[in-house]
Amino acid sequence: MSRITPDIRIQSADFDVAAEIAKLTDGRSDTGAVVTFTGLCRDEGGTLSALELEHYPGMAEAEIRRIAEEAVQRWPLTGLAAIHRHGRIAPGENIVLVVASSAHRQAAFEAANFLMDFLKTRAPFWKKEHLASGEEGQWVDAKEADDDAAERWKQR
Amino acid sequence: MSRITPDIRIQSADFDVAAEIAKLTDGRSDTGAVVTFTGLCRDEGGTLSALELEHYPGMAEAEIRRIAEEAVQRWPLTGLAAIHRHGRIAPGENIVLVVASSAHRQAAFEAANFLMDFLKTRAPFWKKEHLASGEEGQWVDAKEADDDAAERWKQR
Amino acid sequence: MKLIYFSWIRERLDIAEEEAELPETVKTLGDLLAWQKSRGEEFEAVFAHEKVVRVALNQEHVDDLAASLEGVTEAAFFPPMTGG
Amino acid sequence: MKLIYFSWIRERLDIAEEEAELPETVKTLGDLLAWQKSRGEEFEAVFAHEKVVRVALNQEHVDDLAASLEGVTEAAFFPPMTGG
Repeated sequence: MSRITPDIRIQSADFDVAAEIAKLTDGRSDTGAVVTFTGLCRDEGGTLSALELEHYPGMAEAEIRRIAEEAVQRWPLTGLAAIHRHGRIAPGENIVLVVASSAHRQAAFEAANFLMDFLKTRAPFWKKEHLASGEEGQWVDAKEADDDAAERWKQR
Repeated sequence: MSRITPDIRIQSADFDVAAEIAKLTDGRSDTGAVVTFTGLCRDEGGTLSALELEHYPGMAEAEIRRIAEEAVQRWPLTGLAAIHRHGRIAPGENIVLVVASSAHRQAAFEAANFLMDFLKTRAPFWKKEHLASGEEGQWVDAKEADDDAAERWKQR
Repeated sequence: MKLIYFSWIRERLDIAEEEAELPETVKTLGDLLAWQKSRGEEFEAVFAHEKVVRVALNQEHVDDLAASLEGVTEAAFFPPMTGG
Repeated sequence: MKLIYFSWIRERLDIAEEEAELPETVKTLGDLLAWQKSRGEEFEAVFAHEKVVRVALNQEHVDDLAASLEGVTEAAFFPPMTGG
């Protein structure tokens, strides 16, 4: 099987999950499993009016591509796509999408999970909260749990 | 958080992944993560012309609902849906869809993965191959790997 | 009792569904499987695959041979599932 | 060298991007961080958070303080990422 090229996009526009699945699967019949992960903006119990996602334009795509290429080396994928939005995002809106396809289901699940763990800890994006109260919001703190989640892939 | 009711459907018609995601997420802002799993019919290197999915109509929905209710007890989900098709399905077409949503990504990933493992080993569906050669096809054998995959959830 | 068969078991027996009058001595799942084996050559051959033939009583998986048939109106027989 | 700042580091220093003339003695990442600390009160305060301030050289994560700056045209400074 020849290695696939991950489709990586950094954009302010929203994405369409069904269209991204179709891009990976249309016209081929060797794919038995497609896993998608969509990350959405939560309102944190009504306290949040929006998230502002700052990113490092040059590096963001390059870093996600490095992580995606590692996933392609590690699992027998038939397709891999990652889209990360930047800018102001309201509660309920999409932030990030990962789509992984493979002949077999565990490869698709694991590759999507792996990509998300490393996106969280290595992709140069920073979230600032806009509060519903109108007060100045905080920059979101990195979670130790996210570092632990990324760390677990080294133990395999 | 009040427990959600899983949406379970057994049908011969195809499904629309984007519409199913929208059903779980529209109008709410407590969901941070949506994981979908789509299972597709492969052509097994061109040897297969279709799969025929036989099912046990009364039991299929009840059994998937039992598995889904277990997932709802186990993970803090904001939505859960499973659709399983029956009848004749051509290579490249959809067979099964699971959608799990949650505030947090690991709950969504694990619930979708759990549901698929048990769908494979406990939902009363049987696949018969139709061969491209026109010869009489075989009933697909259950895989030991699928039993092992289901078994791993007991060890937690 | 309504007896239902799926997949290659249905094909081998050439029965999708039947209404059966069980002998009064058939009280457990084990009794039911033994009775099936006694119904002729094809039944004997199919039900000899003890680890392969799965059973659902009233549409729930049951693998305890001592399980009672009381209240059971529908029993289904099938090989390991291959859905998903 | 082009120096870029993100998130609260950008806000604290009130600089998004600058072109800096580094002293010839600044040859490693460690030297660069020490030089940053010497640039005044705000820089000293920000770069005192040694475990928090992350660095990318030419758009790649680097955490080895001995890493050479040779060929580096762009250095970025930021807190732990919170994307995804």
